[in-house]
Amino acid sequence: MSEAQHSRPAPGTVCLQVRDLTVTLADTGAAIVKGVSFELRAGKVFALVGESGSGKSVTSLAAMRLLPDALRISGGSVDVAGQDLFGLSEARMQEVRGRRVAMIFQNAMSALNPVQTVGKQVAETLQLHTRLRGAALRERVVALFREVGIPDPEQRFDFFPHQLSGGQQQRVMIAMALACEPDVLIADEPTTALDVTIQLQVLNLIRELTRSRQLAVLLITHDMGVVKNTADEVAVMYRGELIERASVEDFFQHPQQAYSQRLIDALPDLTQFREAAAEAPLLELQEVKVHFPIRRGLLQRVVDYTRAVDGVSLTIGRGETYALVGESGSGKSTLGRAVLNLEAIAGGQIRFRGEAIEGLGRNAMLPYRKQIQVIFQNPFSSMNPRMTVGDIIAEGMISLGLGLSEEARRERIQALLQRVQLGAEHANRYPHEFSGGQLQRIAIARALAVDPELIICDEPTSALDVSIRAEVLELLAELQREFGVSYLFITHDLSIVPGLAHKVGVMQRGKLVEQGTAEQILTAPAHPYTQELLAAVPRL
Amino acid sequence: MLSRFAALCTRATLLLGAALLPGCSDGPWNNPNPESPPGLLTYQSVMSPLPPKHLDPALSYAADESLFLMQIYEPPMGYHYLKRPYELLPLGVEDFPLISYTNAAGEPVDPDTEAVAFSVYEMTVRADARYQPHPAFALDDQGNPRYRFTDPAAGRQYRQISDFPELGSRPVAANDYAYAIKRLADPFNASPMLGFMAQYIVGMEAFSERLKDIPRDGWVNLDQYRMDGLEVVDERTFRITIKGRYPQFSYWLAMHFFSPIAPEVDRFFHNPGFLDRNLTLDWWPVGSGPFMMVKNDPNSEIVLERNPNFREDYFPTEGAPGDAEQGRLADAGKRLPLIDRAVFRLEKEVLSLWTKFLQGYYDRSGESHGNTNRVFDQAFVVGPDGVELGAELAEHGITVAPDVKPAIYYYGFNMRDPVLGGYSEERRKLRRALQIAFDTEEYLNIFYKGNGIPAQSPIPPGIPGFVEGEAGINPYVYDWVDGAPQRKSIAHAKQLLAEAGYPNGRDARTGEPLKIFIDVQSQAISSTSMNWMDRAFGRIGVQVEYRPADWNRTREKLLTGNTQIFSHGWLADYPDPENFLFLLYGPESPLICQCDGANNASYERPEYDELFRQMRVLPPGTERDALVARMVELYREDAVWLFGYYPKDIYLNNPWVHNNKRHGISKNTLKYVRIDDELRERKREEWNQPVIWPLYAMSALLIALLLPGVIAYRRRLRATARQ
Amino acid sequence: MKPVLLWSDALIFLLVISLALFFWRLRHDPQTRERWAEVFSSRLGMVAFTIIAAYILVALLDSLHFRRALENPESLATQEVFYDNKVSSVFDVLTGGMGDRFERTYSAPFALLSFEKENIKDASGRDIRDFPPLRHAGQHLAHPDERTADILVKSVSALLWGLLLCALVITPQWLLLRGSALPWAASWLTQGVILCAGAWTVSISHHYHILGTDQGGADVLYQSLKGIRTGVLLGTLATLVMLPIAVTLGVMAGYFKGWVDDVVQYLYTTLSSIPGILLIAASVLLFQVYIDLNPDFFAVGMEKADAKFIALCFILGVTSWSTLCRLIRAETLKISQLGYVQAAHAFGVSHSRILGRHVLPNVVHIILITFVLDFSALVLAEAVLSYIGVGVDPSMGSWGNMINGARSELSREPTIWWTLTGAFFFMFILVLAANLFSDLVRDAFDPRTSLRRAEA
Amino acid sequence: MFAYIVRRLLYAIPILIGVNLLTFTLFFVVNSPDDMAASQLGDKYVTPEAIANWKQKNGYDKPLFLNSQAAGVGQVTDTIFFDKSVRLFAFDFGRSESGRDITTDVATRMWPSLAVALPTFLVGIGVNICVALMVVMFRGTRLDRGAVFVFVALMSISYLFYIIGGQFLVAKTWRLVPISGFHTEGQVWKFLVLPVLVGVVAGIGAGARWYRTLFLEEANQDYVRTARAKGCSELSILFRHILPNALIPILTGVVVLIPSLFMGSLLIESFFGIPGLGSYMLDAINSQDFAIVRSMVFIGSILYIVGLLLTDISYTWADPRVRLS
Repeated sequence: MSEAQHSRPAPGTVCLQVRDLTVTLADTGAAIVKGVSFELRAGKVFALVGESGSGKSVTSLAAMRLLPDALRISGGSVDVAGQDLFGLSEARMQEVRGRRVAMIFQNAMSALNPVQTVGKQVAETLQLHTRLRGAALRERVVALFREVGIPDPEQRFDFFPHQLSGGQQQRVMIAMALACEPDVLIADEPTTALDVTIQLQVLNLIRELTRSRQLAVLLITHDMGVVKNTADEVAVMYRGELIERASVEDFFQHPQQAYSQRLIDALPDLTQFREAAAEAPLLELQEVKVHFPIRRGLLQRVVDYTRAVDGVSLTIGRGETYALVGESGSGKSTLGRAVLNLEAIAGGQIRFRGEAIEGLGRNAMLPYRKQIQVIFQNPFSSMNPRMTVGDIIAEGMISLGLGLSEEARRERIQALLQRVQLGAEHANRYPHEFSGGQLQRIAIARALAVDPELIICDEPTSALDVSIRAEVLELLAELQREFGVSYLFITHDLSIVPGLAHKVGVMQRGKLVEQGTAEQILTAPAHPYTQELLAAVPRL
Repeated sequence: MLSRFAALCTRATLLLGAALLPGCSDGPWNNPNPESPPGLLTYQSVMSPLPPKHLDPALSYAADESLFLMQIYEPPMGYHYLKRPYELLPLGVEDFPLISYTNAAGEPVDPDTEAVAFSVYEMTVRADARYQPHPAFALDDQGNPRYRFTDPAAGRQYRQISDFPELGSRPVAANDYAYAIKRLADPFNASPMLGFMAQYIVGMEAFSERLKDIPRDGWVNLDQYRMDGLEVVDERTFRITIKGRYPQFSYWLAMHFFSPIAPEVDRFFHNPGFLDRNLTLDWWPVGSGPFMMVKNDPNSEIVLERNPNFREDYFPTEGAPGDAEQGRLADAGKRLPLIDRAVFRLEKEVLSLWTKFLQGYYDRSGESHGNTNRVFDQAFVVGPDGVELGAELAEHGITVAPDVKPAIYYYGFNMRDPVLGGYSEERRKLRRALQIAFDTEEYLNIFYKGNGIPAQSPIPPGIPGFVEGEAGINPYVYDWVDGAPQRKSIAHAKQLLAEAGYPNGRDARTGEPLKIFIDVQSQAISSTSMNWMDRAFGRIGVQVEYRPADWNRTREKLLTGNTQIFSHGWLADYPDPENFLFLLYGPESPLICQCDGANNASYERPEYDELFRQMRVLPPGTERDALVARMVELYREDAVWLFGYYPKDIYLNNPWVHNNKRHGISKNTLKYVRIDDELRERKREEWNQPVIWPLYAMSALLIALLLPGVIAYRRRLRATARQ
Repeated sequence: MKPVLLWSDALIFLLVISLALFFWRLRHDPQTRERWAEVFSSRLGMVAFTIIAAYILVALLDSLHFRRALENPESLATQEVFYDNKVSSVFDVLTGGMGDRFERTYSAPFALLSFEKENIKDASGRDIRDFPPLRHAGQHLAHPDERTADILVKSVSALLWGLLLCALVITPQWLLLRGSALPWAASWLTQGVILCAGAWTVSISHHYHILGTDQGGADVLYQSLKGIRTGVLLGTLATLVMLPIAVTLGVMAGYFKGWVDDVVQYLYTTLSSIPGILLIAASVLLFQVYIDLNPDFFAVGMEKADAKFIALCFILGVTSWSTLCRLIRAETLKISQLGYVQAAHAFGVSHSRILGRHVLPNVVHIILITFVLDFSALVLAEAVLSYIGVGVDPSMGSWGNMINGARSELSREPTIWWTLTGAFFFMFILVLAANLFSDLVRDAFDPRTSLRRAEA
Repeated sequence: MFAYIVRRLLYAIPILIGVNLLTFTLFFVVNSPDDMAASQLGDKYVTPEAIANWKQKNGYDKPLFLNSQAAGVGQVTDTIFFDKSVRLFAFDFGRSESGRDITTDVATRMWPSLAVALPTFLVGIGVNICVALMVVMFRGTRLDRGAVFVFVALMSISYLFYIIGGQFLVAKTWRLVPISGFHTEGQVWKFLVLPVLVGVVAGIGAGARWYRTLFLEEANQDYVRTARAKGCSELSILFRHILPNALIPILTGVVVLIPSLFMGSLLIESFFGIPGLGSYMLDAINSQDFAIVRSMVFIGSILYIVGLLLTDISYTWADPRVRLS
């Protein structure tokens, strides 16, 4: 174990210093990261915050000299223990990586080699940098697994990544990073792909290890909640530049930049709720079930069913927003599709304005299609890239036979675009010319085009950056006030519920475990699962 | 690091070389032939392009197949190896058949009278003719056949003939010849000879009818059934009775169809389960000839070995004029065969065949085809002084054996065609114009390297009725100029065309251009030859259209007469003008006989047909020659065929092969071949020294390709993030 | 003169017109424009495209067929016009009768004498055996030694003509496109080289056989050039034929799933499990028989050869649709799960409209990629099929037939290398250009590769 | 897994029936049984009786698909199609039109095919992977672009030229190996060197280019970045991370070919005179021997289906994420 025993740096010493780091595109020379400087200290978590494309990940990769071929380091330096990493030869650099500076990545599932057992992958790091071999090596890996909280580490050693849950995968990544006791840990959005409850556990682990091992951690994230819970120091990155740097306390209390303020504002305010409007029920679900068959055996007979939605009952009133909250795989999206009659239901009833609409045929469903519309999660895939925005919005109007003349249609499209804060001239453009936020506005316009009474919003904001998320949510709320439309809002993120929903339902494994007004659920959750979800929500 | 790598490469190359070299020490690297057993003088040859399909003498009817059959079987009659014109000799029997003539009642009559209804051929088997050693003749202690199974499982361990440990033999009996003829008649065998021979051999048809309905389960002993025209007089004597007079029958007796078949051999191959392992008479011929088959792998080779029981047979002591001078009698009087073993390897690609021949791995360029006409045409040129070899071949000492088969290839007119057919003078002129326009000499020069003789008549050289010199030319197409035939001028052809009503190739009445249609077999024609023909006829303003089709479709067209100009060929079965002139005999037209007749031109001229009927039964002689001459004249007058040529095959022989004279008809010439093994070894060694430097060059190239990679990798490892 | 429209002519022009229309319609689609711009933004892409375009141009010129009128002899009373049986093309005219200058048999490139000795009469009338002079090579030379100088002089003047031609062709392009961001200069350079080479070829071929002659005395260069039409047409038409089948079945299977999918999968698994070459051989034989049985459908031999050619394209298409079908099925499966198809369902858009507006336009890139990828494969396949004996009709010039016919010529001593070289050169250039171009097209249009670039 | 294999094999039956029906139809649109008889009997003295005899002897004297004379099921079963197909499913290929037992022929000719195809296949994959790995190591550099151009140029050359060129240079001009041929007595390898070399060289262009794409795709995956962040060297990334992962798509393309190695290569075998199944097929096409063509199609289809099955099974081996059910 001699390799592992090197002296830990004293708390607070600078372990990694970045000076004037500049990264440019190899072909055009455009700067992606412009003169960024900061330092990491032992035992402290330094959070680098910014939205997608701000250059925060590039900064971390550049520090490790792991940039893709298209990018080039064109200036600055990175010092680790007095050594300039940029001046080392590639061969020497390989000794630094994993040994002195380790890194964990965003999506553990794809960051782990899918065809190697996790144990071997962790062991490889040790093999590269220490002389451990054989049984001792295995023992060390198992010990690491135990340290990062992987249950049954002996067995898990021989598991492949896909056999582990998302949280466990990220723990393996952490174990791999920590294997050679590096001084510096760079964590690039380590929790983004995880469910909220798991997120919290992983962050706590990182936090703990920072203290116990005196690591200098660079935490890269877009989530202010994570920053607040984990970091000691914060830096905000915007378009390749560090625009603000402060300690966590200072930052949240006195942000210097307007942009920082916007980021902070995006955190939920668990004190303001919308009152449930006691309107007549628009949509009623009774004991709705959606089952997917499981086929097995020689003849592929149906032996069992996956109960994706298992007896859900809920009611949405006119002009009301119902937030359906749950983690991935809980069946919330399936329920949405069932309401749209895109999924056959195995039992129960769906009533729209008192009329049963479940199991209606394609044509019988048509009148209701006008009234129930949908907005999908991924704005990029929900628009046909080969159609202009105008055509996309017009499609529903044409196929649902609104009976508008071409002229009228064009005017309506322009009005809708303006209503969602886009220009009328955008009608002739193609989807790929827009940003995610803009596309989601177009999706809203498309849904509105046929004057629906109910819009099913299937995670409409989860693909968006926080600042844009707020804008879209605001727009939705405005439209509700204006047109009196109801929303079935499907989300995994409890934090956006306040200020949006009148009622909340929490789904777990196909069942609605708890429902009530937003205030009830967020202030006095009854079900343990709800409590767990709530605990993961960052607050100010 | 680099130097270490280079050292490694060198060592690897050396090791590889060391591994390869010992394997190559026993001869040139590129020797494609398997080692032949020591002590056996082996003749290396080739079968090309396809292996034989049938080796049952009753079934086979292809030159490639009789190449093997005629070494293994001995039919009653044969040909003299050297003498020309071809001379018939007794082969399996002691003497020429004794022919007696009878009337309808079976009483002997004078051969020259009208009363002759039957001819009886009596022959006596040679006393020393014995079958090759074969398991079918093996007997157990009780004298019963050793290998006779009732259960398919019993003989399962035998997969080929060499698997049978016990062999036997016996003398050839007269009954074996009778048995063979009965096999021809057995409809189950579907012999190609049945339909034809049944016209002549008495009782064959009835015999065939009778056997049609008998139950078939395994072997049918044909000895139980009687054929009227067959009589086994004693152990060694048998008689065949044929209808009327048919002088050509003796020739047929020289073909493999009439080879003796031992009934016990037939019985042997009908053992249950043998068929499934390809143990059949069709695959393993058993005969009394000079060689026997020891291996038959149609996918790679057929091996013949000397038959130890072969009768006493000697190299002829006299030959045709000039043979002695050319050393062809050097082996006169030697006991045959002169080699111990012959290997025929399958060779489909001509390039390989040619290369291996030049490298000395094949003793001859081919067996049943010289392979020279189209493929090796570069090997030689036919000049004024005969065949001239190319430089490389001459240097190798390769010898040339030309072979003019009794065969003719021709393009015929359909005489019933509304445009080109008919017997009016105008139509004749039209056809003659086309005949003149088709410059056969140039055609042969370009596409056959001059290896063919333009046909002046349907009768090829070497056959009675072929006339050489000025008297032999077709006066409608050729003039005799300066001692050689000269094709008439294009102007003359145009003139004829105009007289026929097509001035400048345009119909005098409508102005429509004359277009002729040629049916060709799609596999047998190249675009270059089509281009050539376009130009040839273009000279007299005639346009050509081709109608290519595969063989089945072409055949159908011929049978239905749905053709204008067609291509065809005929390889004679025996050296008699009758076998050629029947190609123009009216009743042979498919349209008349409603059969697969040979007169595809549907030429019908009563005078010709009458002459043919007379000529057919006449013995050779001046009377017959006169009839033949008149028939040829009629053919020329009516211009029945567009053109024809007698194919000439050139066989090339490596210098160590002797007795290379080709026999146009008989195939049983392998026994005369002599090999100078010592010369062969020496020459092969000499001609096949490998060129080594490319090996080094390739290794160097490989290293040169690797180098930049290694250098770049090292550079990358040394790189820093700063430029 | 009487124009002859062969089926393949009609199809190729149809193809060209429909492609032109297709691009005309897509000209506003910014994504497509962007991708094409990407393809053409590389110099290699420009060069490859220019070469392919030159081949296609030759193929098109060679597809304008006609029959010459025969002059009626004066003696003839009729005024009716009759036509030559031989079909010529505009390309034949442009090459200046290169194909009509036959020799007797083989001759080497730029040779003055035949390759083979012949019995000829010398000046004094004696029979001697020597290499006879060629009929159409170096007739204008007073002495054989002048040949090299003559070729040089003629080359220079031909190149001057070529440069003039270049000026004529390239100047308007330059005026039109000089502001473009695309590397047109590369294309112009290629055009210049092609034009000069063309001018040189046509002018020299009047005096020499540039690539010699083949066994029948036909000009090898001319044959190689005639092979262009066959190659280009086969490469395009075969894919064209299979497109409707593959696209329809693939889209239906991926969109409707269920039993439709089962049936389509069964069909293509069955078809692709048969060894391709056997299927092709059997089908080709079948068509051959059909054509042989119905000779009356075809007025001239060329039409028959053409029918066989179309049949071959058809067969190659039909036997190879399964790959494209499979790709399209998979892509459709993916697309039908995407938000915009789901949204369309939610809007109650009809199946046909979803297929037409949402699915089809989004699988076009697969079709395009398959089209360019298959092109070179088909050109290469033609040679192999000709070897097996199920290729294009022997009367129709093709590289495969040339190679097949010239296989054994290499073993001659001295070697006859020019037939193989001619076929090899023209085939190699086309296939290379097509392969390079298809690489670029795939890089630009394949979402997987473009995704990769976006990440980088 | 077992259930999966059985199910796949059951699914093969309708495919094989379809294949058989198709070949049968194709062949008999071209040829009538009379044609077959005529071409087998040769070109002289072919009488209608001989044709009838031949048809009876070889079982072609029944209707093709539907026997209207027979009763009940016999309408379908008493036909040439049924007779010939049922036997195929029992792997009884019967006799070729020339009378040889096809099963025996196939069994003997399979090995020479394999002797050429297997080394070509293995050496080819090995060489292609090595070349591709080397090129991938230098992705984005001029070396990479140059190599890709060379690959494209190599694959733009017709296979025929490789063969003709190889024979001309190596065998004819340099006399290093026999130009063609095959026999099992003695040094078999000397016949295999050239065909294998030609096969490998001809395959480098397409193969290495394809593998390069696969490797590049993997090289851009996240786990490669992880490995690099661990401090793996470029070589160990290539061999320990990229290669095992790229094996998965390689397997799809490659394993399906393994069974068809038995079928050999049409061109190589006929040029090099290898008595394998490839040349067997070519001869059968040329001589229109239906029995052989039909059997080979059948065998080919079975091998293809087995190949698909093997591909699936090899997936489970290469990719732990895949399980068959």
